[in-house]
Amino acid sequence: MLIAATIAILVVMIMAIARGIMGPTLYDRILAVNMFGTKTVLLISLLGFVMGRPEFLDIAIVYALINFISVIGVLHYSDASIFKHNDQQKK
Amino acid sequence: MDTLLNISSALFLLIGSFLCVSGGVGILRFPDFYTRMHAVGVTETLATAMILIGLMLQNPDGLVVVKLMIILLMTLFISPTASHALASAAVHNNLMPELDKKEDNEKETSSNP
Amino acid sequence: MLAHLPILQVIVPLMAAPLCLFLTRSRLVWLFALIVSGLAFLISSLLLQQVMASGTIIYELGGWDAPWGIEYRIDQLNAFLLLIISAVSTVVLLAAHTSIKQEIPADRHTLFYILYLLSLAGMLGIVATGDAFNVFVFLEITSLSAYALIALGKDRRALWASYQYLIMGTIGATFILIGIGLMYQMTGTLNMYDLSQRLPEVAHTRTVFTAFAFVIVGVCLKLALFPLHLWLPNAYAYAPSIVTAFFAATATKVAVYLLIRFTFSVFGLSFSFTALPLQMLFMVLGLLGIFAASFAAIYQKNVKHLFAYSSIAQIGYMIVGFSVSTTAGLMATLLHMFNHALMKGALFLALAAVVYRIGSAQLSQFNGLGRQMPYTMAAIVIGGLSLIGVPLTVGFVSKWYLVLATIENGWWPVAVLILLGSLLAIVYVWRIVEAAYFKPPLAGRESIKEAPLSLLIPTWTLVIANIYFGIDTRLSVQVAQSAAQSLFGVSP
Amino acid sequence: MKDLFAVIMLSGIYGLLSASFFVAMDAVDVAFTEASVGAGISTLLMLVAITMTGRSENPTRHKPVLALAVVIVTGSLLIYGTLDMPYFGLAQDPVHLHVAPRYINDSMQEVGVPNIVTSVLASYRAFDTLGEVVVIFTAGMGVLALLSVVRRPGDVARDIAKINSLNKSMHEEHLILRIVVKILIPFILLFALYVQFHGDYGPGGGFQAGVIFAAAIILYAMLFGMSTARRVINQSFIQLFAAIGVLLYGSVGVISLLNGKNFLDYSVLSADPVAGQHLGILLIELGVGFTVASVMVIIFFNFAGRKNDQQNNRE
Amino acid sequence: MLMGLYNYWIVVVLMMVGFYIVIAHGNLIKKIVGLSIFQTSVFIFYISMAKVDGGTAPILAEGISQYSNPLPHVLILTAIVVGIATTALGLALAVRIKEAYGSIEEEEIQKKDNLDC
Repeated sequence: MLIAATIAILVVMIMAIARGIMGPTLYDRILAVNMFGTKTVLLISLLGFVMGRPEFLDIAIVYALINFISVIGVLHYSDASIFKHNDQQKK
Repeated sequence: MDTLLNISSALFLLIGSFLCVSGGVGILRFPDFYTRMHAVGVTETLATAMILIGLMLQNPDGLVVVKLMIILLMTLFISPTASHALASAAVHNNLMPELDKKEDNEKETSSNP
Repeated sequence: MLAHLPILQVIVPLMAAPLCLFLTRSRLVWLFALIVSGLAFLISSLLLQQVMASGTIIYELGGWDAPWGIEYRIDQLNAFLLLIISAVSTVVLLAAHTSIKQEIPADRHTLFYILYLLSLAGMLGIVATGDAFNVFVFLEITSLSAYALIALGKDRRALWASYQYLIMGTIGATFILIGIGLMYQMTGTLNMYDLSQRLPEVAHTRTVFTAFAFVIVGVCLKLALFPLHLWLPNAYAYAPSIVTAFFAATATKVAVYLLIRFTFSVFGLSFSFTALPLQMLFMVLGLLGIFAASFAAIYQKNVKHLFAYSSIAQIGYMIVGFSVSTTAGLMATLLHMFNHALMKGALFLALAAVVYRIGSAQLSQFNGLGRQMPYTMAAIVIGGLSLIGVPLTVGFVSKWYLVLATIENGWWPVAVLILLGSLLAIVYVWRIVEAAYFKPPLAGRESIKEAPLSLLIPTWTLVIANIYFGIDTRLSVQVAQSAAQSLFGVSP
Repeated sequence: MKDLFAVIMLSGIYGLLSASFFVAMDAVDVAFTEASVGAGISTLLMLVAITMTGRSENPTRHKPVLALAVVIVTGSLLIYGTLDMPYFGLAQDPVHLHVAPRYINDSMQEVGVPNIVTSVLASYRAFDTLGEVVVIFTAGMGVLALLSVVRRPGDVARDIAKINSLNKSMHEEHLILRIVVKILIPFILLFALYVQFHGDYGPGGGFQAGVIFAAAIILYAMLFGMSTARRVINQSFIQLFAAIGVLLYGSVGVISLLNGKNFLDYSVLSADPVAGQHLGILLIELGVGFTVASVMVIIFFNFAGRKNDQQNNRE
Repeated sequence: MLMGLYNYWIVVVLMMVGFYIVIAHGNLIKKIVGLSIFQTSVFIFYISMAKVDGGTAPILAEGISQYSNPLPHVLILTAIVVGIATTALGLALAVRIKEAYGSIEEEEIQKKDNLDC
C-alpha cells in the first residue's frame, strides 16, 4: 500500500510539473509549485516508511515550512509593480 | 488488533492517494486558474491528512507519531493560508475567472458537437 | 608553538578577518591587517627554514591521522609559495591605506580589509593543505573574496569584469570538484598523498583519465592559460589598484601551484605526461599565450590592461617551463613564479601611485610623468626591464634558467621563441617609457607631484628586491631547486 | 523560456526534486540542506533579484553553436569517464572500502555521536567545515560590500512613518497571513533550536538550523515590511553576530592549540576524550548556526533594502 | 553494464544542461540559474556514488549493519554552502550591473562597454 501511495504521489508531482511548465499565468505556476511542495512533503514521509527508517520526518517538516515561506515570498515579490505592469501588457 | 490497524491504515492511504490523484487531474484539466486552485485547495488538505493518518496507524511509535502530528498541524495551518494568499493576490492583480467570458465557452461547445 | 606553525599560517589571517568587524576606525583596521599579514610572513619564513632544515612537515588537523582527517603537508614547494604570498601581501598592504582612500568609499574600508585578509587566508590554505577537497573549499574562499574585491573598483566595468570572473571561476571550481569526485570514486580517498599511492593501481581506467582532464581544465581556467584567459585583463584593469597588485602577484601563482601539485604529486609524473600529450599541449599553449598576449599588450591604451596582458604572457613562460617536465624546467617555472610576483607587485604598486596622483591609468595620460613623478616612473622602468629580462634583474635569472632548460632538452626552436617573446616585451615597455619621458606634460597637469612616501616605500621595497634577487640568486635558486628535485623524487 | 519568473520557479522545483532524490539515496542531511537552500533561500534571493533587474529575457539570439560544441565535448568526455566506473550501489566499490569504513565502524567509540555525518563533518573533517563557515561569511561580507546602502539621517523617521501607515493598513490586507505567521514564527524558531541541538542524533545541525532561523526572520520581514524588520534586527549587531560565529568556531580550535594538542582536537575540552568530542561538536555547531543565520539575514536584508532604496529614490 | 551506470549518465545530461545554460545564454540571471543547476547536478553525482544497495542513512541505529557512505554527504553539505554563497554574490553583482548599465543582457553590456573605451 505504501508503494502504491508513493507511486500515486509521484504521478501527481509529474502533473504539477506539467502545469508549472504550461503556465499560462503566473499564478498557475505558483499554484503548481505549491502543490509540488506539499506533495514532496508527503513523498518524503512515505519514503521514510518505505525504507524502514521513519525517524527522519524532520525533513518533511522543513519542507512544509520552506514551501510555505517560498509561496509567501513569491506572492510578496510578485506584488511588486514590475510584475503587474508586465501582466497587463500581456493582456 | 494488528490486522485492524493495517487495514485501516491501508484504507486511509488509499483514500489519500485517490484524493491526490483527483487533485492532480484537476490541476491539469480544469479550464482556468480559479477552478484549478479550487481542485487543488480542496483535495490537498484532506489528502494530506488522510495519508498522514494512514502513516500514523502504520507505526505507533511515540516520536514518529508526534512528528507526523506536527506535519499534519502545519499542513492544516499552511495549506489554506497559502491558498487564500494566492487567490487574493490573483484577484488583486485583476486576473478574472474565465466564467465571465461567455462567448469563449459557447464557441468551444459549438466547435465540439 | 613551533610545532603548530603550519596551521597558524592559515588560521591567523582567517580568524583576524572577522575580528576586523569589531574595530571601528579605518586606520586601526589597516594597522591590524598589516600586523596580521606581517605575522603570516614571519610564520612562513620560519616554516621555510624548518622545511629546508628537516624536510616535509606533516600536521594532522583535529588529531585524526591522514586519510581520515585532513592533514597539512608542507614541503619545499608549499613553503616557497607560502613565503611568496605572505611577503607580497604584506608589502602591498603597506600601501593599501593611502591608495584605497581615493579609490574606495569610506564606508567600505573595513569590508575591504576583511575581504583582503580572507583571500590571503584562502590562498595560504590552498597552498598548505594536503587534502584535495580542502583545496576546493579554500579555493572558493579566495575566489568569492576576489569577486567582491574586484567589484569594489570605481568604474562600472569593474562589476562586469567581476561577474565574468565569477562565472568562469565557478565553472573552473566545479570542474575541479567533478575531477575530485571522480578520483574519489576510483580510490576512496581524498588525501593527496594517499591518492598518489592509490591512483597508480587504477591509472589505466578511463575514469581516472577523465578526472585528470577535468582537474587540469578547471585549474587552467583559474590560471588564465591562453585560450581561457578572457576574464583576466578586465578583472585586473578595473579592480582597485591595490587589489590588482595583490592578485597579479599571487593569484595566478596559486593556480600554477595547483597545476604542479596535481600533475606531479597526485597523478604522478609518469601518468601525467603519458595519459595526455600534455608536454606538447602545454608547450604550444604556453608559447601561443606568450605571443598572443604580448601582441595584445602592445595595442592596449590602458597601462593596467597592458600589464594584465603581460601577466598572461608571463604565465605562458611558466607553462613552457612546466611542459619541459625536467627538474631544470620545473625549477625555471618556480623561479619565474617568485620573480614574476616581485615584478608585477612592483609594477602594479607603481601604477597604484600613478592612479593616486592622476586618477587614471590611460597611457595617454602618462605624458611627461617621467619628470613629475621621477621615483614612481623609475620603478616602472626597472620593473619593465625585469619583465623584458635584462641582466641584473630577476627577470633575467628566470629566463636564463628557462632557456637553459629548453636547450638541455634539445628544444632549440622553443628557446628561440622565448627570446623572441622577450623582444615583444621591449615594445610594450618602451611605449610607456616613451610617453613618460619623451613627451611634454599634458596641459593643466604641470602641478602633479611625486606620489606620497607611503606608496613609494612599498613600491621601492619590491623594486629593490627585484634587483637584489637578480644579483644574489642564492636563496631563490636554492629553494626552487630543492623544491623541483623533491617533486621529482630526487633527494637533494 | 524567456520568462525569468518561470525559470526560477522551475529551478525551485529542481531543487525540491533533487532533495527528494537525496532522501531516496539515504543522504538525509544533504536533503535537509538542499531543501532549505536550493528550494528555499536561493529561490527567494533570485526572486528578489529579478524584481530589481526585470523579469523577461531579451529575445536576442545567442550563439549556440560554439556553446553546444563545448557542452558536447565535455559531456562525452564525462560519459567516456563513466564507462570504467564501479557500478552504482555495489558495496565492494572502492569508495566504500577505503576511508569510509572507519567512520562507520569506529566513530561511535571515537566521537560518540550516532549521526555519522555529523561526526565526520564536525570532527574528522572539521577543518573543511571551518572553511565552509568562512565561505558563507565571505559571501555575507561580499554582498555587504556590493549592496549595502548608506542610511541617511532621515531614513529612521521615514521608517517609523512607514510602520505606522503599515499598521493602519494591516487590517485591510494580508490580515489572515499576518496572524498565521505570527502564530507560526515562534514554532519555527523552536524547531530551529531543535534541529540545532538534535543534529548529533538525527539529520540536522548548525547549518540547517541557521537557515531555518533565518527563514523565520525573512518571513517576518516579508509580511511586516523591511522597515519594521530593520527596527527589530539591528544591522551592525547582526554583522557582529556573523563574526562571532566564525570566532567561536576558531577559538575552539585555538583552545586545543593552547592545550598542546593539534588544531580542532576536541579531546582536550573535557577529561574524557569522547565527552570532549561531544562538547566540541556542540560548540562548533553553535558557531556554524550563528554565522549561517546571521549571514542569510544579512544577504536578504541587503537585497531587500537595496530594493526599498531604489523605490524611495524613485518616489 | 547499462543498469550499473545509467544514473551516472542521467546526471551527466543534467550537468550539461546546466552548463549549456551558463555558457550559451546572455541573460545574467539565467546564467546564475544555470550555474546552480550545474552545481546541483554535481551534488547528485556525489550522492549517487555514496549509495550502497540495501544500506540506509548513515545514522547509527540498533539492528542495522549496512550504511551508505557518509563521506560524500559531508563533502556535499560543504559544497551546497559554497553554491549558495556563489549564487548570492552573483545575484548581488547582477543587481549592481543592472543599476550601472540599465540592462542585464550580455550583448548590451558589451556594447556599452565598447562605447566607454
